[in-house]
Amino acid sequence: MSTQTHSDKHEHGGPAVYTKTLLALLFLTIVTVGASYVDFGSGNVVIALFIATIKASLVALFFMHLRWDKPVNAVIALAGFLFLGIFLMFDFIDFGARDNLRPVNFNGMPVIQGASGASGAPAPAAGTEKKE
Amino acid sequence: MEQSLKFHSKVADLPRPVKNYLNNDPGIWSWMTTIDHKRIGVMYLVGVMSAFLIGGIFALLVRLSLLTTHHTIFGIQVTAEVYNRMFTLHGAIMVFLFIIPSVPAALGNFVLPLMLGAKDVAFPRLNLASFYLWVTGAVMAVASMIIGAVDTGWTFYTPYSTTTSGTVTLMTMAVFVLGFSSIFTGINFVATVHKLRAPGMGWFDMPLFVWGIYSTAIIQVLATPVLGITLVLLALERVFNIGIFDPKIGGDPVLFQHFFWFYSHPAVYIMILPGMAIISELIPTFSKKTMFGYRAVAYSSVSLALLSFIVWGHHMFVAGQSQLATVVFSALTFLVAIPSGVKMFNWLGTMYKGNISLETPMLYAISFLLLFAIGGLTGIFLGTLSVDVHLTDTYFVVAHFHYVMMGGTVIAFIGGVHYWWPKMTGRMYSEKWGAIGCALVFWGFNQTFLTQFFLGSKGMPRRYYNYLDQFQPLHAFSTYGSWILGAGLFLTAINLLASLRKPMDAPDNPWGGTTLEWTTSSPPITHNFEDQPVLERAPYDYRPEVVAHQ
Amino acid sequence: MEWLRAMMLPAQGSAFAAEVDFVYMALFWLSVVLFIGIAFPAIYFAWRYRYKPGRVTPHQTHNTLLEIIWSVIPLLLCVGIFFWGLNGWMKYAVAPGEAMEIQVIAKKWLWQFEYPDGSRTVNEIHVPVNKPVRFVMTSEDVLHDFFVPDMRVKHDIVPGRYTEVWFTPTVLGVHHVTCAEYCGKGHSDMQAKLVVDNEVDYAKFVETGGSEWEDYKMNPAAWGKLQYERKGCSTCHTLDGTKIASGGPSWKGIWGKMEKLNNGTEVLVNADYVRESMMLPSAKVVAGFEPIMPTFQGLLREHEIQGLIAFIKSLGNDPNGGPPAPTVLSLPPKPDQKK
Amino acid sequence: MSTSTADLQHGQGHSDDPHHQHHFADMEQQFDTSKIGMWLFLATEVLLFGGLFVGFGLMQARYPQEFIEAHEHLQRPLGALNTVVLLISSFTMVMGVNAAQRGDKKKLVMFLTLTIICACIFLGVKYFEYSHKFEEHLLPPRWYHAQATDTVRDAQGNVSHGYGTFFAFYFMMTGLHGIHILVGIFLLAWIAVRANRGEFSHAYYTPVDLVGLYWHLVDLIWIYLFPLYYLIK
Repeated sequence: MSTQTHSDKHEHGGPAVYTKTLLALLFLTIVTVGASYVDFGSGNVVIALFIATIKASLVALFFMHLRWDKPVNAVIALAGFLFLGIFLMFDFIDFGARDNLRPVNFNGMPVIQGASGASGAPAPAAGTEKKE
Repeated sequence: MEQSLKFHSKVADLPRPVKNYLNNDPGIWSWMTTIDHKRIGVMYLVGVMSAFLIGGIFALLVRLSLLTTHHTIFGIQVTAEVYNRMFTLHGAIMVFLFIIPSVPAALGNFVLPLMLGAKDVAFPRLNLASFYLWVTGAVMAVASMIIGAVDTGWTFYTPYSTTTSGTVTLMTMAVFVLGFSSIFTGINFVATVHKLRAPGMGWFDMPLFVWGIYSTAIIQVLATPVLGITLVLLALERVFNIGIFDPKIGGDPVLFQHFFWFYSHPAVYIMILPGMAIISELIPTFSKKTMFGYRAVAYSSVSLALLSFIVWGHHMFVAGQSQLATVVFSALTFLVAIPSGVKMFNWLGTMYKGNISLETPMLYAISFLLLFAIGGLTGIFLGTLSVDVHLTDTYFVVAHFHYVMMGGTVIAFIGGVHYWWPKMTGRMYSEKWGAIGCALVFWGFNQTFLTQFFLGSKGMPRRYYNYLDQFQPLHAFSTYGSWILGAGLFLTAINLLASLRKPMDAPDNPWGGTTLEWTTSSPPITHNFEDQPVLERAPYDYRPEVVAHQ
Repeated sequence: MEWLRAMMLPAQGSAFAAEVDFVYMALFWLSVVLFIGIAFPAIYFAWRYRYKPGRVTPHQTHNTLLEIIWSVIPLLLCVGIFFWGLNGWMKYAVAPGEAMEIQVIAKKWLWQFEYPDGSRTVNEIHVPVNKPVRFVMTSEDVLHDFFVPDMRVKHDIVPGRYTEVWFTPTVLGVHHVTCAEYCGKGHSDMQAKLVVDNEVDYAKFVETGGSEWEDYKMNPAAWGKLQYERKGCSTCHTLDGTKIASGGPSWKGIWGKMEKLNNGTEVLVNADYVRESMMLPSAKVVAGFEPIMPTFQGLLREHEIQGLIAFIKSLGNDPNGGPPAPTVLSLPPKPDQKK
Repeated sequence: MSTSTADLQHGQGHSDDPHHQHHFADMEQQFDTSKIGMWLFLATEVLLFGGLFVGFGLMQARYPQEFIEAHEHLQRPLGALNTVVLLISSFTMVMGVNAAQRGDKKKLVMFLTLTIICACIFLGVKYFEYSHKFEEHLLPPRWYHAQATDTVRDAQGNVSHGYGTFFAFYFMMTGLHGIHILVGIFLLAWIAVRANRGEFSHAYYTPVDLVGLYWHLVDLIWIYLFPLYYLIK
């Protein structure tokens, strides 16, 4: 008796909803590939990740049933992404505020052209030519 | 014995059941394949105690070789390589094999379902799998000691760890496996707390031990995977030179520290939160008084768990992270003081006007209050930027984290073992020897580590095989303390083990506890309770009318 | 309370050290007060409310006002301490612009220091008193950490990057430098001496460039080769006869040669000419080269000039007909493990 | 599913279902608990992959030019194809779960088989991509061979380590993802066999649901991998 109602309660969505979700996902894939051919500068990353997040949300909400599921599961899923976000954010607080992200000249490590010109001597023997 | 029965509940015990979880299904095979959370908890207890023994022996050897500047142990010369391996193994074993699984996996496994009035944890087979992963990790870690050697320190800092010889790769894989053991325990406990509470038990009717273990489990689930991937990256860097941590091929060693501490700082709370959780049980039980500020303590556990994720950079103030990151992490670090303080004050508030009896577990609880206070207050020194620059990477840090880890978690763990020992084994231990053991541990611990605060602020760097002559007297004093500490722990272990030779004599509720585990027999039957318990009152309610009703 | 500070903390080698110590001592007394505030009630309650059969305990579940008080007061305290620590730390983090710069190269397991004039010392630094010194540090292998307890400063040294630390020493004499980041077998032996000199002694140190050259007294050509590498000669002058674009003539086989100058005259390459070329490089420029060499007047010490002359001499005579060039003298063992 | 634990107990169960484990009050509680457990596991997967994403992001900040040039060596059409294949497999998976909920054994087996086929196509395409990388020596720093298009070089013409680092991350992330696909194929096959034996019904289909969640997560991770590796400018 209870098993019957229980299974009814868990049956969500249905083929029509899933098909629409798939079509939306495929459409967004085309959009994101298309957008990558247009140059928005640094906006490309933002657009690509924004579309990816929409797609991921569609998968989570409909394919993974979060839309109908107990809220606790959604909280767990969001917690995963939230703490990933914390990890990412604080690492970028560090990296973003560093003077120089590139490794300095080191034991035959290639010097990067441009900023410093071609000074090829390795750092330990050439501490004097440190760039500020 | 008489004394221990003074709180014995007014309702007489039912006759002790003939079959309990220990003798229900005898034979080594039935233990090894058991999915009973109590048996798994006991197996974990045996396992982590063995690890504690090995780690403790290394600790004593490290202290012994620091006794004089001659670096000899019983006349045998200790070289710098051997010394480095010893402190690495001491750290790695104590952190990954002992403290992290100690309270959650050993005591938590045994007690948590009982406290919730559940028959088992949510996923019993996953629980067993978690135990065998722990065993696998332990075997790998021990194998890496025997086959080769690891001399990186337990933190595996790159590029030293990517360039040193030895079995570092095997050790990192061991820790990887141990990490998954921890993750599975965490998943199990979160699901158990969410779904298997006894009828009538709302979130704020849960014992505070459950709140602590639940907060711990959240960290285990959300932080440990990052440790896993960090160690995989480290192993790949060693084997394939992928160029992420090793500066010789363009990597960034500071990035490794970010990855490592994103796990390992929360891991500090995986270690201390369960310790606090035990104290939150011991203090109301032995004060015979309602827990003061129950909700505040529960919230402080959860907020500590969450805060633990945003302060990891305080391990890296002088490591080469950007100055902005240093300032941000220092500011956030101070927030940790608030919930820690709230817990401390509420424990004292619970003792106020209580009816305090100083059984062995309560002696450990009071020791915890004093030692953790020192551990917490010295943390303020290290969070303060200008002072930290001088103190970090010195013995001050060593002393600080031993006060928190050993003086906090391990003291609470031993207190917890004494508290639940009658429930686990059905036997009472000698109160007299328990108290003497506690006193020796307290004295020895302080002599060993209080000394090291002075060594550190004087400028003695950590992980030093050799030291200036001016530090010798303090080092010697610390080493003498470690012998007293070792003796205290040895005595405590003997006292507990000796009780196993007696017939079962423990009542169901020797301490007058109010949580559900005391309502079943000692030791419990295999499926925990004869009838599904239904919660009718909040925990720690010591009003006479309620206790009489018990 | 000075005796207490002296008992817990090392000697104060700088004004910054005194500032750090003040915060440290303040935190120490705060901790003592707070510890008593926790330990006294814990022990007093355990005695005062010790177990008595039948005693009824009050049913105090919570007190919101108390919870707020003991959350907010520590919070305010912590905010204050944070800014106090930040205030001191800013001084540590930002070096004054006029600071003298010393390069530090850490490697397993020694310290190498390089001064602005290119002279080097190993495991011993001399700095002038009351002048800010900035250390720009990098590592050749693994992480190290430059820790000067008396100055209360410390910073990790990261391979592949430069990190910095600075202080203004105010106390003459020897201070201890020690490695504070685990770096393997010789970690605890990675020590150096920081010698804070008065003006006279420091001037003397600058004049002699430390004691390193004494190791080369028996082999001036090798000493000269070291200067050739350190002082930047190698940027413009090769040793194999080739010519560097917008550089100077190669040193191979020029000793004793008659060089054509760009004013049409000739000059014999001997000790006098080599010395003059370093001090007044534009005076006699070899034909085919631009007068672009900077003067090394004041940048080279007498023993370094002599070493360079010996080195050029060792590179041999005119290859076209002169006697065979003597082989370059091999270097003596590096003074690596010198303490 | 083992029922030995239930057998040990004396009539505590409230359900006759053989899948019911003794420590749950009823099947619904058991189902919800399994789901919470699975979601917790998925959260750990997010953070496991997350570590690599963070590492990738930071290394990209470090070597922006190298990463852009290196990503041109990835075949965008193949990446797009794989994205479509995985999206379709996710669709067939959810249809399979739907069939299981309705107790439609035939459709369940069919959709599971389709999902496995999609997974195999994905791995096949990946195989072609990998072998192309190996032929061109587009590999981690230790084995990376300089390409004509690499512009970030030092005075001696050595290329920056950033190129190799890009491919180190490429192989680690797609490799870890590929391992998950492989595990997924085994899980799907196991479920399909059990479904074929008629072990699932509208009353008990927990394993199908859980494997479904796992499979969608694998898809979800690819949704982020695809633009980060193939499309970023």
